[in-house]
Amino acid sequence: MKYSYYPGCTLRTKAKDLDVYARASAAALGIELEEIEDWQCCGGVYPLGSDEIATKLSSVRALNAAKEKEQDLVTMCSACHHVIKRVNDDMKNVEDIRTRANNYMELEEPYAGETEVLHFLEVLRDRVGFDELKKKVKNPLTGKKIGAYYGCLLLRPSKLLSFDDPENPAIIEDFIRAIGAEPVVYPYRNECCGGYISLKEKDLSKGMCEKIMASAEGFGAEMLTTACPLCLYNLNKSTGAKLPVVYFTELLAEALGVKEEVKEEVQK
Amino acid sequence: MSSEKKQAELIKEISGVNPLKCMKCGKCSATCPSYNEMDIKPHQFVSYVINEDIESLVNSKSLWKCLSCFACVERCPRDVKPGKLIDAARQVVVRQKDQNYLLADEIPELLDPELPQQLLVSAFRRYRR
Amino acid sequence: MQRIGVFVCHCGSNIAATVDVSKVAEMSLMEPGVVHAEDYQYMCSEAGQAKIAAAIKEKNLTGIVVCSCSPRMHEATFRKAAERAGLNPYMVEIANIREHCSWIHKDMEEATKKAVILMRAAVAKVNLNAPLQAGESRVTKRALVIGGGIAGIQTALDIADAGYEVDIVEKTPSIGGRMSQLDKTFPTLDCSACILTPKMVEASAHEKITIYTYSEVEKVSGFVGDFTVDIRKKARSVDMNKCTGCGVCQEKCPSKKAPSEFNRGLNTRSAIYTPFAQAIPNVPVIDREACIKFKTGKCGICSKVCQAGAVDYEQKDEIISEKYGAIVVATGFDTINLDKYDEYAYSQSKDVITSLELERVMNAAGPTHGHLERLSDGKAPKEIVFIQCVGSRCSDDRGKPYCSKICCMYTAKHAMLIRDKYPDVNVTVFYIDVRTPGKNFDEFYRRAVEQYGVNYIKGQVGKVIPQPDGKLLVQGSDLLDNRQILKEADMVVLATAIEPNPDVRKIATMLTASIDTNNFLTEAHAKLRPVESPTAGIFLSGVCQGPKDIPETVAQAGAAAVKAIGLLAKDKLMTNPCTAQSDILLCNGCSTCENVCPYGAITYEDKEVNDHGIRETRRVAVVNNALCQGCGACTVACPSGAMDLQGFSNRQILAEVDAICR
Amino acid sequence: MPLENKEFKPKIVAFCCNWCSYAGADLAGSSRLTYPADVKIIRVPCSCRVNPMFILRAFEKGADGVIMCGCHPGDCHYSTGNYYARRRMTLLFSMLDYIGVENGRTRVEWVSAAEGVKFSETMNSFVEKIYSLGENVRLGDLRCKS
Repeated sequence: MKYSYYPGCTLRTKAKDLDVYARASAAALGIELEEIEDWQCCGGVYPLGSDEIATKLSSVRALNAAKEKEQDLVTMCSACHHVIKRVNDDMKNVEDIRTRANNYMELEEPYAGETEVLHFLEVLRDRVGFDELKKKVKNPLTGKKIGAYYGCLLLRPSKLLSFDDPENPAIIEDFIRAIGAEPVVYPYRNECCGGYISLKEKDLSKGMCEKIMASAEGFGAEMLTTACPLCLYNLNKSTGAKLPVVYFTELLAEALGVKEEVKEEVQK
Repeated sequence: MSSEKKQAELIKEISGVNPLKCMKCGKCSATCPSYNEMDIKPHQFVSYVINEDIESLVNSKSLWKCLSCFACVERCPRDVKPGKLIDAARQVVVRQKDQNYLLADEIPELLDPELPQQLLVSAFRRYRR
Repeated sequence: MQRIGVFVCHCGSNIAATVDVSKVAEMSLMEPGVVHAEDYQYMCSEAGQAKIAAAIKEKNLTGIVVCSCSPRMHEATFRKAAERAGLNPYMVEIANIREHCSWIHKDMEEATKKAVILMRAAVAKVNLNAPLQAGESRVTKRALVIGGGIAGIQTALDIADAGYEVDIVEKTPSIGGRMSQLDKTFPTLDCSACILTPKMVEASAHEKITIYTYSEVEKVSGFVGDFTVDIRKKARSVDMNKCTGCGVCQEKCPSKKAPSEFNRGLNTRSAIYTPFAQAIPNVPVIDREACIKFKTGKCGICSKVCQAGAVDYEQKDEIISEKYGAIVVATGFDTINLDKYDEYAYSQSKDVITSLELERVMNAAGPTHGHLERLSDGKAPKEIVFIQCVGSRCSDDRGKPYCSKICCMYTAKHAMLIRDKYPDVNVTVFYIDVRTPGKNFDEFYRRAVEQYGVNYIKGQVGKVIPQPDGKLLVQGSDLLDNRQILKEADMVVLATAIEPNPDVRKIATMLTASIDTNNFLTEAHAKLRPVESPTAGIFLSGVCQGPKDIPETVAQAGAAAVKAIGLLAKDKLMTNPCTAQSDILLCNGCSTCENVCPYGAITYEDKEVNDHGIRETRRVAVVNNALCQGCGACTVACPSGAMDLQGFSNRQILAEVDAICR
Repeated sequence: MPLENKEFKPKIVAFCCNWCSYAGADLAGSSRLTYPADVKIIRVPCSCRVNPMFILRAFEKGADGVIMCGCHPGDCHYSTGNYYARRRMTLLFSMLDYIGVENGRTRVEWVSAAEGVKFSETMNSFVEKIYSLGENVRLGDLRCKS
């Protein structure tokens, strides 16, 4: 299984662990992640204005690069996933955006949403299969009670992302089960952590994160896992790391027994 | 066309939202995690656009409190999507000269060692042009 | 050459405000064959019809064109008027200049131009009309009612009381329907079972009524007055004639884990079961998917304990075929699936229930024996929150765009009953609008507020958040106070949208009855023929036509019965003379038409023909006019052009095309 | 007067079955849902009554577009009529396209008696399409050509 891979800005700096553990785990699972050359930042948030074109172009470049290689495009960060999947939908279904973006890009062959965008979790669920993953687990995280924290970007708007049930998702819980741990379902797992607002409104974000933490703790979670660097930052920052928050890829690497091998790379 | 009317039309165009579809059930306000911080509440965005009171809307605190978390978009039973309206209003503001909500000079004091790039990038996208 | 009269209706201002009616009349005089033209305020009125009759007599008219509303509205009226004046009714054509012209166009010049063209097309057609004679067909004096809820029961009783045989086909093991699941009814708060069960008994005891429970309609053929219906009687595995209804088999059955349909899955039932104690017939069925005997071959306890020897594991589905003159659809409703509304935590908490489930909880025969308690831990709730419009009035693809109509009232009922029986329980209702049109309805709702202190909050709920201690945090809007509310509750009740029974689409297809995008059956006319389907001989009773409460359902059930009785009371029906006809000189005997005919109306016979002096016997198509319904499939399929449709002939339609493109 | 200056008013024929689409058109009317007056409706008992000959004749006589509306598949008043119609029209339209009557000028649409909105939307979009295609000059009676 060979995929084009879009890491995104934060995975090369503050969220190295999300990236390094993902690549190590992918290798252990026989998945090849080919990083797109010269990828550019997706912008972090999807430009909602229907007249915004330039802000969508970096995603189109990544999508087109994957198309040229005839590969599906894998993302790791929730925000990149959200932005690129939605831009892809625009390129597929919104004639005006497609025309104007292509006019600007002057590609050899116009891009019209041909690439399939997959979050790494989707690769695990739909391509590898959680049953198959379970078989490859070497160090099952038995006994660990882990709460999945989805946040907003992975799930909504559900019609466009078609990722999971936006109100009662199961993908990360199924993942947690596959690596041998026990998922803890709590109601705030799909509520927003405050997102980018934490830059200027720290208190607002703090309040939200505290609610999330308290809810997860109340239902018995010992730790939280997420796919988003911003969620991780907000949760840690606002609640003083009441419960540890780790990337899902770190759990995966641990379960597959490859965590130690790459630990140094993370700390670099 | 008055300038407020023009701006109302612009907001409708940028957002792609038809505010007349709203049945005023209040589910957006019931669902909004930033509700208490907002002076104009999510369900009111719609009436401000319908009544073309854009002046109040663009000067509201709410503009900068919306998280773009799409909870209102997802749960709206009438496909109105108040979150898109507020984002369009924000666009109307930041596209004007010198109306950025976030200035480069502010950044250093907002930083801390763990702060992910993603946060800066996103904030830049939402807060300024 | 025809002598045609053109009559242009003003329809008050409905047509005349947008179409220059006198201009249309004036222009018609330039059309071939038109010898008379006039316009009048209301052509359908007595005076208008008199004008037509007078013109027929004075001007010896042979054809009529009425430029007016849709033929679906008044074609029959004008045909009858012409007939009374001595003209063949099929010499009348309608130009629809209201629905298809004046009502949709604003510019007078443009609309008048279009009206003239529509008039021309109708005149061109009438020029080629030929007098037609309607045939007769017989009426089978027996009615079928599909669905045995309160709508079906009432319709059947009314038809039977008029002296006609009625069969009820009910899919589940007992009649009674949704109403049998209700505890109390608004706005009088009488007990549902107390008013329904006597009707069920009356229906089952009525000598004119036959009830087929655990049965489904399998196939429908024929047409008004003469339907043939195949009914599948599913294998009950219990002999209806032997069973005494003692109930021992249900007691002894070791498989007791099947979810009880009657209690909405809130508790379980045995594999051999009657849905509820007052079931009619009081004969159990074996749920073969849950039965140990059917799954493993072992067990057989029910058969051993049955003293009447009624249990029959070998029983098979049986198909009976019966003839009916009229069919009434009364298939009712269900609540929508709430999978897409998990922000209300329905799938995540046992204490979030639908209103229909609450009916079962409040009912003495329900899973909690009528005690108001949380289904998770059996504790008595202190705070109950009701959420209105869950899935109703939604224009996204999660819910239904319509108002379910009954929820405001039953929520007031529930709130009132709870406050009455458990005064220490607080009740809060989140609503968008309270809709209470109906006799004594608003008074009822106000009583809930004023007398019983139910707390109504205007605003929808955004999320129900289960708490670690088992409580439910309800996050909602208070739009009047402009604040967001966080309310802790022990139970949340969802006023879930209702939708037509999912089976109705299949049934509508069999009956060729129209159905709308929400799966409600369409009525022949929204205002004037609300209980009839556009398909002749099919009538509508209850929620299958649109959301309604019990009194409305019973009223509509009676109305549907009257319409069915009106049909059954006739000995003969006039048939549509617009049927296919084969020109035996052109027919080459290929059988193509026979294959496309959905009614088996075409057969082949050897006939003597005289083809330009050559006499010979040929195998040619013959149309049975009593069976032909006039769809015209054969006319297009016929390779030699021998088949044509009377009233819609090739030449007539081509003349219309020519007139429009002129 | 030069031809180009003449305002283009298309001639559009709509065949509607009596049970669904004609009733849908009536509903569009009683709901006051507008569509251009260029559309003229011919009532037929069923879409399967529409002979390809009728459509060819319309184009021969100068129609710029022909649309046929019937009950939704599975909902035909006569059970199967619209299936025949659908197959016939598929064949006819591809032939028409071949001889120069573009696919955009012909359309089949299923409109139920309850779909007044769909009827008017369909007519609006069809008329818009015909306007964009312009006058239909390709099919005529060859006998009249010099």
